[in-house]
Amino acid sequence: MPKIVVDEKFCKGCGLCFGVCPKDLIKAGPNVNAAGYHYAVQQREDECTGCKLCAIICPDSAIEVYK
Amino acid sequence: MPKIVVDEKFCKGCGLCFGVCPKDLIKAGPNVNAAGYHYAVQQREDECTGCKLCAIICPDSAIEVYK
Amino acid sequence: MEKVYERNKLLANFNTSFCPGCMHGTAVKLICEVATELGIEDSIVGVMPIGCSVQWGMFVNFDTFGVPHGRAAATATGYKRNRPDNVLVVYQGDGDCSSIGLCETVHAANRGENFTVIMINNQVYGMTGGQAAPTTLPGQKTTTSQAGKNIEEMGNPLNLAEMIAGLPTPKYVTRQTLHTPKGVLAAKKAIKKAFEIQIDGGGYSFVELLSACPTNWKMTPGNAVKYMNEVVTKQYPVGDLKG
Amino acid sequence: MEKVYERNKLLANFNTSFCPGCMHGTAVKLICEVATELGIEDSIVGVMPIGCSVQWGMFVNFDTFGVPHGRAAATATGYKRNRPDNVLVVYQGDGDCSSIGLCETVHAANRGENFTVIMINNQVYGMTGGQAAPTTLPGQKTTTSQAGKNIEEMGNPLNLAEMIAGLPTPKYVTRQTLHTPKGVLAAKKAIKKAFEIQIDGGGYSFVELLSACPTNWKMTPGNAVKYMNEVVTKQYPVGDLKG
Amino acid sequence: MSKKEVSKGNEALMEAAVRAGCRFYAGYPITPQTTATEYLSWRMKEIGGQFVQAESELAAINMVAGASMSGTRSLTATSGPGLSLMTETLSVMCGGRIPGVIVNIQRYGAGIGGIQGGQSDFYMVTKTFGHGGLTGLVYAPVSTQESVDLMVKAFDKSEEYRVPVVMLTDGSMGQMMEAVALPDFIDPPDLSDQPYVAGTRNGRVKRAIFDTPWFGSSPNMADNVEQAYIAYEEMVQKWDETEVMYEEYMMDDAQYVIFAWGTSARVAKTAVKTLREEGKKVGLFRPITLLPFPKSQIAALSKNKIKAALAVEMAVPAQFYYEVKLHLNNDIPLGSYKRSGGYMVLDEDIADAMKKMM
Amino acid sequence: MSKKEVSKGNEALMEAAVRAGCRFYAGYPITPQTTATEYLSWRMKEIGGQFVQAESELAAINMVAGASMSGTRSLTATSGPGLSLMTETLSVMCGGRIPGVIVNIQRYGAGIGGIQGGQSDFYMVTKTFGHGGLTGLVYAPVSTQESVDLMVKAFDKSEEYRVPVVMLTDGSMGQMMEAVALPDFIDPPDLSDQPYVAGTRNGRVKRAIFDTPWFGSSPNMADNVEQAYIAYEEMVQKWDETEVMYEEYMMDDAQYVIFAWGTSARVAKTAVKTLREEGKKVGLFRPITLLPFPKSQIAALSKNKIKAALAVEMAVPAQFYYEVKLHLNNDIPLGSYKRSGGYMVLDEDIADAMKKMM
Amino acid sequence: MENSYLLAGFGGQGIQTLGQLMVYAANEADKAATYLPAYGGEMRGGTSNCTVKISADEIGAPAAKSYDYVVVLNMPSYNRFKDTVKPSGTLIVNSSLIADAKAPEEVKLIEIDLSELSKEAGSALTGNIIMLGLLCAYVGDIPQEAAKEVMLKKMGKKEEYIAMNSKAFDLGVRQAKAYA
Amino acid sequence: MENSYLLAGFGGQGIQTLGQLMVYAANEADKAATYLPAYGGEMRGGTSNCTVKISADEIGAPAAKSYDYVVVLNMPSYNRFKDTVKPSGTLIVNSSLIADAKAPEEVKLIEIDLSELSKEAGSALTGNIIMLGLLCAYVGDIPQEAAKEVMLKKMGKKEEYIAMNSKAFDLGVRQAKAYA
Ligand SMILES: Cc1ncc(C[n+]2csc(CCOP(=O)(O)OP(=O)(O)O)c2C)c(N)n1
Ligand SMILES: Cc1ncc(C[n+]2csc(CCOP(=O)(O)OP(=O)(O)O)c2C)c(N)n1
Ligand code: SF4
Ligand code: SF4
Ligand code: SF4
Ligand code: SF4
Ligand code: SF4
Ligand code: SF4
Ligand SMILES: [Mg+2]
Ligand SMILES: [Mg+2]
Repeated sequence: MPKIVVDEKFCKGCGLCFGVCPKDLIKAGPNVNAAGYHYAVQQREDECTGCKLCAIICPDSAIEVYK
Repeated sequence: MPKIVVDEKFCKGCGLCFGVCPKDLIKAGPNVNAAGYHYAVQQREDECTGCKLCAIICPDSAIEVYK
Repeated sequence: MEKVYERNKLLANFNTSFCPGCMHGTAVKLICEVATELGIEDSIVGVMPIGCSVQWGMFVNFDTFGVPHGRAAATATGYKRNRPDNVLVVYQGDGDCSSIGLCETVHAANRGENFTVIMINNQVYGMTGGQAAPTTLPGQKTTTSQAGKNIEEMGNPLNLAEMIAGLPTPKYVTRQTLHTPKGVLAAKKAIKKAFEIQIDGGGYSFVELLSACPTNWKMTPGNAVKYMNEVVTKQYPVGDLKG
Repeated sequence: MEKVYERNKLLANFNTSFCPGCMHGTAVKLICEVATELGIEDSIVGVMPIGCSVQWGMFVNFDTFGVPHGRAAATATGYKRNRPDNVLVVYQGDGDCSSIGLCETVHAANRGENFTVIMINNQVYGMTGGQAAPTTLPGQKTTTSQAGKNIEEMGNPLNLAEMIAGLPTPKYVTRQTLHTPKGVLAAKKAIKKAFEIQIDGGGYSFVELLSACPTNWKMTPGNAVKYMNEVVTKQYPVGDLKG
Repeated sequence: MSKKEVSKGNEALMEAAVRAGCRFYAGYPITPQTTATEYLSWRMKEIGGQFVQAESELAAINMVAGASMSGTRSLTATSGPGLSLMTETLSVMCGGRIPGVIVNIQRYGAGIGGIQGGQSDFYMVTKTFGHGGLTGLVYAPVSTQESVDLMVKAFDKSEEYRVPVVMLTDGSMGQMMEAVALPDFIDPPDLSDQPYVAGTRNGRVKRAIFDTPWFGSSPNMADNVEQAYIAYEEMVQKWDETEVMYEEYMMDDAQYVIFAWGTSARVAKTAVKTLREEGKKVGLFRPITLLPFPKSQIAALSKNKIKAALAVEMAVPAQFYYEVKLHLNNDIPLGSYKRSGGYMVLDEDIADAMKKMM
Repeated sequence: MSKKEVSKGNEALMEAAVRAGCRFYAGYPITPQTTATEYLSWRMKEIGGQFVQAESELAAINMVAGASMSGTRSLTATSGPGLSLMTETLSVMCGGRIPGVIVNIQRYGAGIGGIQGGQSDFYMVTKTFGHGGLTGLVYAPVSTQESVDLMVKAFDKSEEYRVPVVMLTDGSMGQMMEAVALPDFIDPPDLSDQPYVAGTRNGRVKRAIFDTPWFGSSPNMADNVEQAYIAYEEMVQKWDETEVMYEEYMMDDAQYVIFAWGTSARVAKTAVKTLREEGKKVGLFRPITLLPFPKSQIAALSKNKIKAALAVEMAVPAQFYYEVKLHLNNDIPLGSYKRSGGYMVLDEDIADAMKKMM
Repeated sequence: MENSYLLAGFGGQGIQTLGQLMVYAANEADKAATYLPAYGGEMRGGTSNCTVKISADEIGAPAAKSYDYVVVLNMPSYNRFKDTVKPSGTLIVNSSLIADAKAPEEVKLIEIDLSELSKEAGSALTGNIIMLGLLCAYVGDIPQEAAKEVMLKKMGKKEEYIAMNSKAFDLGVRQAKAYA
Repeated sequence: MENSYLLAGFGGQGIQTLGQLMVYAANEADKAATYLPAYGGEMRGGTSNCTVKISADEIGAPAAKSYDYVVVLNMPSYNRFKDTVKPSGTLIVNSSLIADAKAPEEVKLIEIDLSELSKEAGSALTGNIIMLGLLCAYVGDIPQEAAKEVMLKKMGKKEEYIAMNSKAFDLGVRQAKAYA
């Protein structure tokens, strides 16, 4: 089943991935990373199609996609 | 009768006027001016039409035209 | 399960100092991905300009060298003429490339130097805090056009890519955008094409990438994307201009 | 008998130091004639660049001021913004204007500064002894392209007028030639139009004038005219480019 | 002089320029100068002056030269790298005797260096404004207040001597906020009759304003230039008598002297106070003009009285230290305390360094 | 060393660069440098090197920096106004420790000045290469022969210390023809492993070459920079011991000394000969390196022996004179003989000026 | 009597505004004051900090080796600056982001939960105003009235802002009493 | 023994070539020699001039206040330089362009009609070569053979040039004898 893995170390919580996910699966998480950012988390994991749009748009290469 | 007057002080003998006179009236004269140039002289004065082409092309504004 | 997208190995293993939502990061990622795909990890060399852009050189795993503000194309000329086998990426901000460095940029393009200039057009001087750049849009508020850019006084946006495309020598000139996944993929293709031309000794290529500076635009990254969609891409139409 | 053509009164009463057949003299004459016809003898001010062109300022009967090599457009900006009522003529050689000064030239044009740039394109650095300029023609022999200009290394001629005409801001961009009486008359008309735009506060105008440098072309003035007819005007087509 | 108001150093200085009658500014953004440019981007318009954001520092200084030749009091501000780009034109302005005020808000270090405050442009502004060896006056204020107070003088002197004048501050001075009493407004002077101003006379006779010394009493231009340069040297030498400014603090009975300028001097004053509290007879000598440099005043510090001295600066390698050393009596031991990397010199460290020499 | 052949100064010097392994030249025409650029425009190609006619001096010096970072011995040549335009990049090269050789074929005067020979860039090259106060070595040859002999050294030292090195000649030296024995050809050195060279290692680890001192032993960049500048100052100070070059001519029993460098020194030598013929005990002290300046050597000239001295230069205002004055014992009267306007100093006048001090 | 302050936090916490307000207030009270920000590269991403000095007399150095009062609003600032307090000085930490703060010997420690208090004031953005109130009341070198007045003038004219900031300031003052 | 020369004329008269040939020739004869042109702005339009020094020893100054031999080929040069001859020196004038030349006291005057002689040589352009021959023969510090050889090598390979220049040189030598 497709999924994404957000590396919290790299995520800056910019939210660009939120807007591009066709399934609206990504949100700012409740926790902050060392740099103080609320890093992205995937919700409703099972709906992910592995379309990679989130990873493509991410400026900080924080998302890996598995399919 | 149209004619031109070459101010020998300004003429550098470049010959640009020679080439543009439709009547081929201008030549390098036998004498040099203070700067050492064989300044232009008009020949066959009576053939001059006062067309001003020689004056227009002269880079050194050495030619006056009368008509 | 297969990994279908991963963080490129040419990127350093620590985070960049770009602001959240800054698309400098996107551009650098694309350069690294293309370098990997073309197998030029060992021959790619980068130029670090002055601007927020300078930071790119600090988090890629290949050699990069710094240059004075605006002189990237000149320094690159000296470098590349002597190392023709390396693939040289001249990475510049819009201020660096089109304002103070315009003379060097255009003359290198006109000589047809065999390298690739990638200009990140975020319509401001990012690093110094958001002053107007030659690329700033009419009416845009910046710290030096606080009432909105008045084109009567400051001039129209300088469409540098069009200017370079108008020269006979450059081989490939394109403008792409980084604010949509589609744009990012097209930008990547453009960078790849530019590198391929360079590898073949084909000459000069210029890739302009529209980018956001949420910090100095004083927008959230999300609003910055919207603004790019609605305003920026209107002034700066995306697509190949030459080659 | 009526005098139908006379030496313009704004020209000094001593000869210039231009070489025989050098068309810098023609250009300066036209500027003076137009100034007289427009009745702006009291408000015309000139900028003296660096190059053989600098000499123009020394034999016209109005104020002129000198500037560092290539920076004419910047200095002119500072001047004209504070003296909007004077008519400012920025006279430059092709090397000055399009090589070292390209950045200042283009940005002043893009800002739409309200002055007139007259660029004398003689395809060489005249004053320094005939080195190649960005304007030098393919194959042309100069002291720095002794085997003829190799465009692979030195690039194609830079068509600056076209480049400026491509910007949205400039009001009038034209290229004329000084090697025929017809050309001289058209050049004069162009200068007049440019001045008129300036007087009306209309903005930036750029007048390129093709010119001969017999000394550095190592030709007689007559042959230089022939060469302009047969070769130079082919690379640099004459006519209005904008406005 | 108005009531004291809290202001950013850069903004106060720019406002002081406006009040001094400056009506043209051209500049290119560079940290830590940006707030100056940003301030004038709207302020100049408000006052009826002109603001141009130049495409580069090279363009900016030429715009200033052009504005000066229009008879307008004009200004640019920059920091080290930008000042380097201005040197050719500064040389032209000296050679052509064109006024203009250049504010250099120093950052530290060579090349790209760093954006934090520094004092490492001392040599660049005091030795030569570019090729040819000519210079103008250089003021080095110690505080926002002194900087605004010197602004009118900078313009006046620039026009009196027809040379570019440098006002040398630094990043910390520019970013700092403190209360300052701004100078009163003065009307821009009418400069249209000045010989370096073009296009201001009706029915005028031609004048070429261009390395003005070329046109002198002799038909031989080279002779005119040589004469003009001889006169220039005499002018600069007279500055040693007429234009030197410096401050002495607690120097009357001082046995130890701290030499410092600008921000370093401000910090050094605190160190002097501390040391005095400890009973040490320490004083501060602070050049206000770096050019002319208070050479004879430093030379005059008698070796009988002074046992040791310390030169303090935010520059590595040292520059000011070597300059002081040239003029100070050789028998007085001179120490160097200096920082770079954007670190401000600190009064505790200055006091320690001075004490080590006691 | 080949047989002596008659050659133009500029061309001989450029040929010497080629023989020293220089394989990249970028330059922008400026009188009196043009013949150098013209020569290399075909000569570089012949030898398999690269020649670029740059769009400006600013571009030229950056091309040189780029070529140096490719591991190529590289060169530019210019004259005063062009050198002024290079200062920012020279500062960057010092800060980033990037080598390169800059030939400055001096013309005279400030600003536009004149195109005839001069020596008025002394301050510009000896005090600071732009903002930040860093400098490289400066060689001031006296003749075409010495200039070609110093060319290999200029490249070697530039690489040894990783600093730009200036070779300072002048218009007359550049245009003059005389016989010269050119140095032998040496192979360009392999510099690909140098830390300032980019893109030369396969499978390489990332290196950012950029104001190199930023990247040092500390994670705190500012500390690294400060450390690097401290090291820079130490390096420059060591030059005083290891790199000073000077010539003494008839100094053994001299009671009067003429100080001069470059072309002025050449002419002064004739003056010394004349004066010696008249029985005057005159000698010549000539710095070959202007940076490091032979400070201690000048200071060491004992006041007992030397009754008076004269500093000769083709610069007005004087520059070299003031520098000598700083180091020469104060008790020795020092006169100044100087010319500008493109006039060469003349041996008769030098002799007269010296005699006036006897 | 000269007091020195070092204020640090992350970008959005209003540290620079706090420093500036202190100087404005001191000036109103005819005291000498300096505010010196750390600027530029340091701002982007990392911590933001500034130093303030307030004195009855002319101020020399606008920065120092150590400070009478060090205010740290986030963890990185705490780590970086906790050892720059003068021996007899005070370290003021935002306990909502800095857990288990410890002050060096001889240094007084004040922990204040800005997140909690700013909720009370009505906006997460009022932390710096609370701190202003606290500093005025605790240190006593800036008159509270002057500080509050100038703060309200500088912080925006909207009624709701005025009310909120006023409350925040008062909360800070109230809090100070706990440590008096 | 050091001889100094000042050579002047207008642009086309080959003054610079003359100076250079003298240096080439001196070098062939293992003498020290310098040639220093006046360059740049001075060249365009006005006069063209250069100075030459030839010596058995190292040469110091490549220019001087006054010269042993001053050669002037046109009127402006004559006016400008006639007073720069050393007291015991020689002023050599081209009498075809300089009428009624007068030398200062103690200065020897040589008048030579280059226009006439160059006609004899076969080309108006050979004036400078004639002068080379004259100087070699008259002054004697450059061996004539060396000078002629190096001149022919440098002046173009065409047969007709060689013959013409050779003749011109010889004419100069012949002329020198008249003044010996
Ligand atoms: C000579 C010089 N002038 C000015 C600066 C200051 N400066 C640093 S970055 C920058 C602007 C960068 O803007 P841009 O190129 O658009 O890059 P961005 O930060 O937007 O990516 C400026 C003006 C400098 N470093 N050097
Ligand atoms: C900074 C600087 N670089 C170089 C020069 C030398 N220089 C003088 S004139 C000139 C070229 C002028 O050529 P162009 O502008 O084409 O004018 P032209 O002489 O052909 O009329 C150059 C390079 C200079 N004076 N200043
Ligand atoms: S785009 Fe990347 S950095 Fe931005 S929120 Fe998503 S994962 Fe995080
Ligand atoms: S891969 Fe596609 S579907 Fe899955 S989270 Fe990313 S954008 Fe959404
Ligand atoms: S065009 Fe003018 S300068 Fe040339 S020959 Fe004719 S009159 Fe003389
Ligand atoms: S006016 Fe016309 S016809 Fe008369 S000389 Fe001139 S060109 Fe010839
Ligand atoms: S300031 Fe702008 S350009 Fe710079 S890193 Fe932040 S978002 Fe990017
Ligand atoms: S060199 Fe060329 S451009 Fe200069 S004056 Fe002579 S002909 Fe004209
Ligand atoms: Mg930008
Ligand atoms: Mg030209």
